[in-house]
Amino acid sequence: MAELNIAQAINSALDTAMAADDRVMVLGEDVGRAGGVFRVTDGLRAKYGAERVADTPVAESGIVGAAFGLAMAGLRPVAEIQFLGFSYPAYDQIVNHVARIRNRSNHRYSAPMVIRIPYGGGIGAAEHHSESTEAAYVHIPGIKVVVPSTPRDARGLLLAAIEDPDPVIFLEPIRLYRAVKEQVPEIYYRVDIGPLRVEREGTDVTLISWGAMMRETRQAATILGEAGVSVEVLDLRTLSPLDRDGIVASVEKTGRAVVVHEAPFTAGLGAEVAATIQERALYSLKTPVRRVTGWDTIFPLKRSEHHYLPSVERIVTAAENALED
Amino acid sequence: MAELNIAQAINSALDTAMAADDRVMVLGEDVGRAGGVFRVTDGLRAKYGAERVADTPVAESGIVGAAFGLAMAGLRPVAEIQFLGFSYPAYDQIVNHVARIRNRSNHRYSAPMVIRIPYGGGIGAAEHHSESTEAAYVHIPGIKVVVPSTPRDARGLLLAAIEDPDPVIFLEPIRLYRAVKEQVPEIYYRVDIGPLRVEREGTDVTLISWGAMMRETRQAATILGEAGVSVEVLDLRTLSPLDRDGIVASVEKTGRAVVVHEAPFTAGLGAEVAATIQERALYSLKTPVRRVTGWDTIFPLKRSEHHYLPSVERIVTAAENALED
Amino acid sequence: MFNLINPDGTVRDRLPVTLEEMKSLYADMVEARVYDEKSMAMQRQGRLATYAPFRGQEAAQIGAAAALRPGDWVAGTYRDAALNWKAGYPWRLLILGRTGDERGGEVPEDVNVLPPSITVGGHMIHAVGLAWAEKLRGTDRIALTSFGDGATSEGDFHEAMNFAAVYETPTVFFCQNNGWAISHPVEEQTRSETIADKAIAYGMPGVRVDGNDVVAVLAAVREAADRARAGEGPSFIEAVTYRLGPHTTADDPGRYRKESEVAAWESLDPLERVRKLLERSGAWDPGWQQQLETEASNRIEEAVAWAEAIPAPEPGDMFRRMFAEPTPNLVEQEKEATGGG
Amino acid sequence: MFNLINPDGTVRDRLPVTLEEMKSLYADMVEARVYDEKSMAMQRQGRLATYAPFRGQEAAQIGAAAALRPGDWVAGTYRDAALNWKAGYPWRLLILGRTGDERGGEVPEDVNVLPPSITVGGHMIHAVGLAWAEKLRGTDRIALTSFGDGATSEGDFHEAMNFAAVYETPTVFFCQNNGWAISHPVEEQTRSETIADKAIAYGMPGVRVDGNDVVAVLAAVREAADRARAGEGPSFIEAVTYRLGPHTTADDPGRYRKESEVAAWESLDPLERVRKLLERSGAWDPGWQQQLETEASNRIEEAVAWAEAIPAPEPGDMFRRMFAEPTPNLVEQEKEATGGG
Ligand SMILES: Cc1ncc(C[n+]2csc(CCOP(=O)(O)OP(=O)(O)O)c2C)c(N)n1
Ligand SMILES: Cc1ncc(C[n+]2csc(CCOP(=O)(O)OP(=O)(O)O)c2C)c(N)n1
Ligand SMILES: [Mg+2]
Ligand SMILES: [Mg+2]
Repeated sequence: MAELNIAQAINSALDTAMAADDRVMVLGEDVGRAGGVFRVTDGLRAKYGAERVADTPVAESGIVGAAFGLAMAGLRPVAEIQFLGFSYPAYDQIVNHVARIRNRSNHRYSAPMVIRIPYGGGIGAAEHHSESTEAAYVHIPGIKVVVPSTPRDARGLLLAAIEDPDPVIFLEPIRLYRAVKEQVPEIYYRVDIGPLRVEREGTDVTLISWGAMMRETRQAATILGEAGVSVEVLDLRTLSPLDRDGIVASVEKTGRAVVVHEAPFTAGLGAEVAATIQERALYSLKTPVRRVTGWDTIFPLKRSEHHYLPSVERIVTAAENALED
Repeated sequence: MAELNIAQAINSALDTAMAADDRVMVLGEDVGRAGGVFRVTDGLRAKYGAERVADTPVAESGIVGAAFGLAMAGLRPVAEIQFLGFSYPAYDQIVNHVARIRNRSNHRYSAPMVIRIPYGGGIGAAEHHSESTEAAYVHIPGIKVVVPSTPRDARGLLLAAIEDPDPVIFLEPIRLYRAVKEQVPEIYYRVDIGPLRVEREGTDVTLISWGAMMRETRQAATILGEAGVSVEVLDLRTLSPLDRDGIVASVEKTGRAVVVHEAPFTAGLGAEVAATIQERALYSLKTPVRRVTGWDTIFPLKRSEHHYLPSVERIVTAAENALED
Repeated sequence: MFNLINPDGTVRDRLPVTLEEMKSLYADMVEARVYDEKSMAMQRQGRLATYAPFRGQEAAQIGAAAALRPGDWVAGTYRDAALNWKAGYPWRLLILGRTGDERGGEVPEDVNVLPPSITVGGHMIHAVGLAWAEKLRGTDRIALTSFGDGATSEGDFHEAMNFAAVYETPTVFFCQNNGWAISHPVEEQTRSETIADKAIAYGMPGVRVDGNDVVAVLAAVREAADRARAGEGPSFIEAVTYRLGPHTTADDPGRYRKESEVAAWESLDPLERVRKLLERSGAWDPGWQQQLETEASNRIEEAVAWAEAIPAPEPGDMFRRMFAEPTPNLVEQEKEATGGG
Repeated sequence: MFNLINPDGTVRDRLPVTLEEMKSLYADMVEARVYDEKSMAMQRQGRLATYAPFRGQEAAQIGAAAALRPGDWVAGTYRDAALNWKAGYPWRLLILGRTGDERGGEVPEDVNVLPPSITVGGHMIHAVGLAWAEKLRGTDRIALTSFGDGATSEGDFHEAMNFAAVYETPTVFFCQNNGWAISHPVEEQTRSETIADKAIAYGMPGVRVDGNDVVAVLAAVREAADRARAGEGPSFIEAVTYRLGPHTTADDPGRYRKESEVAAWESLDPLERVRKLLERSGAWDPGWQQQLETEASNRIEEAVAWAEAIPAPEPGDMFRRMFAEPTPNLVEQEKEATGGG
């Protein structure tokens, strides 16, 4: 066991994977000499060399496309895109090639690769540095999407993603990188891609979130709990494929749900969660599923960020409104 | 009035707009000499010249980015992307620039431009030629998305889109291009961006769709109608911004809804429609909102596409199941 | 422009191939043309989905593939059937693919050719990654990527060329400049003197070769392949050729190009010049031609028969090739789709 | 490499500027440096969001902007504050933007500078579209786009260069090769001999100029601008310079580059060589230097005071700048966000 924050847990997972399997390599902008703009790949180049930890030109489509070729040829590339807002130049490679080669070749070729992408707001960053467009990837068949909110899940999910025979987008919650520390096993372990994690059990209302918004969601749960509400908290962890059974099981119990994300409201993943609940648990629903999300605006700059990100208060209020019905 | 199909109605709208406003220009791959791979821009180059109807190199990001610059400088470019599956190389330009310049410059600059994109399956085309990823654009704040299913709406919506002071993605249902003809006014008229169209009034169940799937939806409505069901049919027409009031008003009346799209199920726009309905009309809902959609697979090639595209039968069955509750 | 065999079949220079090799290159080009003609016919009969003919580009495609070794990677396009076939992609699977069946993409395990890329531009970088992997593993395998003039306008071309140069991957960039990107003539696509000149921007060797001269193409690609195997990095080859047919069976070239232009290129036919050369050296006669065509025709008919005998895909198939293991979500959807749910 | 003023302030050649012009170019560079230093300090005090310093690149930016005319378009980056300011973007708005306020992007109506681009590579094609529009309208306005060495690796660079060449738009591509893309040295970014060589791939004139020589930059950009105005199409300029500071205030260059490299470039300082030249011609003395710095400092302090006096954005602001008219959806969300709903 070691006391690690999320950034350290990811670094440790990469180290463990590279030590265990020499097919694993890391590539991306500034991942080598600089150790990544968030220091997540710190030390790897010194340990594994510039060939296995490759600094790349500023070319996201090239990074993903090259990683795709490396993967088809049998390596296990872990590509980093510096911020989710810079993944769009690679959208074509991801959607049209990475996610499709197994289907296109009827299993003859596959793309066992991971695309690591820091995402989300809350650090007063410049434009494009606070994106949370996970829905634009979850909607794409052929690629899995995971996002940890704890160091333990971060390390285990990344090891599972690197082992996965198919491509996985691994989203990293920027504002949680150094926010939480916990005891993380140093051995090789996996957190399965698929199942959500029931983080807190309760019977009155289900709070559903993932990644960076888990912090506010936990705080809201604590406040509600202190007010005598029995709150269940789900950390989806895997966004694609979605653990529908896990979501439905919880809401069948509580009859009330609030889904929280920082992505824009319209056509965000909260819509899929709410749609799923009404499809499969309508008659258990005592009240509409609430969505507490970012607004349908551009993620604002530093001075307005607090007006955009869902606050603990908004989550608490949504839960209270749900409880009143 | 003239009897036009959708392809002709779009061509006529472009002609009318270019005649009325010399700031309007068309650019894209094969839009000039060839008149577009679907002949939608046929005759425009002969009439308005190669400068206003520009054939471009094969470079989608360049097409959208150049159109964006043209628009900021005061022209009214109508860019064509040959198929929705080829819009992904331009995703970055659309999401990070076209949709953001008004916000970035606090109204100092804007991008009054239209991006025309044929979409959808059903013609046995090659891979990437049958995409229906409208949700990946509807989720993006700052850009409007419209999709006609009739010649009259096609012409009116395109004229409105070209006039709009902000960017509009104009999706064109490939398999309906020549499927339906109707009397279309030859005068200059607009179909407002925003309001859905109640295509058929009824009280038992609401069928909700848009674009190419309107055909199967209409056929399902006819079958259900003949079976004595009072069916309401909504053609959303504008996907962003969504006409939530129009959707809710209908479901409050019928208490039952089936949303139909050919895009993959997970995180498709059907999720947003269902989520909205349960949010705002839960207590009117007699049964869960059904989603009849494409599967979470790659859109298959010719021999399998009939297994993928939602059939009239699936829509009818979904509605019947809804009616049984 | 590098060229060895003139259109009239006379020779510029000592040829780097034996007469036997010439004959087999010719035989391959004949077989490719037979395939192309049969495919056009089948498409008109509704037996194939849209088809992109390569008529006129046989020398470029056969010459390039002839320079490769078993195990080398190939990433080509929808128009590269001849190249892919020569590199080991069986006719039967190419045909199955063209009927609109994903199983056509399941190339044999011992053939490292990727299913044809339908998007323009996206696949070149794949050949960079593939070659990079071979370099890291220390094999002497290389990757060849084939693409058209139009594809060089895509940003992905730039990123692929740059990555290959930066990481010195054993990649051969093979551009078939056939004059047109659908209706867009190459002169309007770029203002560079030649497409080969674009290699300068990447510090990469670039050559311009007569794409209708099968031996010149073979020699140029072999040189690039040797350089790649020797660890000397990537190369760029512009093969100047012409698409004699329509862009695809859905295209009407009459809308954008003159018959006279096509006629001029017909006279530069890549097969005819080799036929004349062989005839002059007494290595060709009508009987042999007949035999070649009949044998090719039989092999392709067999392939067609095989492909058309493949039973229609099951409704469940598409769900089972998304991931190594179908997700619960897909299992559930397959049930629903196949009436099981 | 084109150069006119040597690092020691001696002159290579007759200068295309008067002594008065030299003095004002120098004054501008001093003001830019004062802004850069104040911004670094303010960021450390938490008064600005992340800041990307341009120290060392003053000659490139002031020289380039000095070649433009009012009304010309400018599309630059997060590092181009000096260039944008010289082109008309007021300090006060640049500072407001750096505090993390979208209102800093609302440049005055009579200034055609775009808000700085934060994404690398995406904005060059915008300058192609802007210039294309001016060409179609028949004005003599041009568009200049400024970007770094790293940006030339993006596919969008390729598409922008190609479109500009194909449509002969009056665009000036101004690349500040400052040696690094964050931690990636230019030698590893590409294998082309020079970045200027990349222009060959587009049949575009490309020149390499000493980016620390303000007059050489001015002359090169003016020549390109004149060509553009004369309808002779786009040009590419590589200004060889160096980023003396960190990539941004969040960066630690110690992780990837040697102090000795920085020291070597410090001795090539773009201001010092002009100061020496002016001094030698008796046009510089410490008093004037003092005066320039004080005046610049006062102007910038005023701008800072103005920016910091701007009241915090309202919660509703973000909803009201999405479209010319907010959609019903946004009106509803604004109500909810501002407690009105
Ligand atoms: C990304 C993308 N954009 C557009 C298309 C549509 N398209 C198919 S082929 C083609 C022209 C390609 O020309 P070229 O690269 O010269 O190859 P050729 O067809 O001449 O062999 C276009 C524009 C596509 N398939 N992919
Ligand atoms: C599309 C995109 N990818 C990555 C980044 C992150 N990033 C910001 S600046 C930079 C390096 C750019 O280097 P260069 O173009 O030389 O400009 P410089 O910073 O040296 O002025 C990178 C990779 C970004 N902003 N946009
Ligand atoms: Mg071509
Ligand atoms: Mg740089």
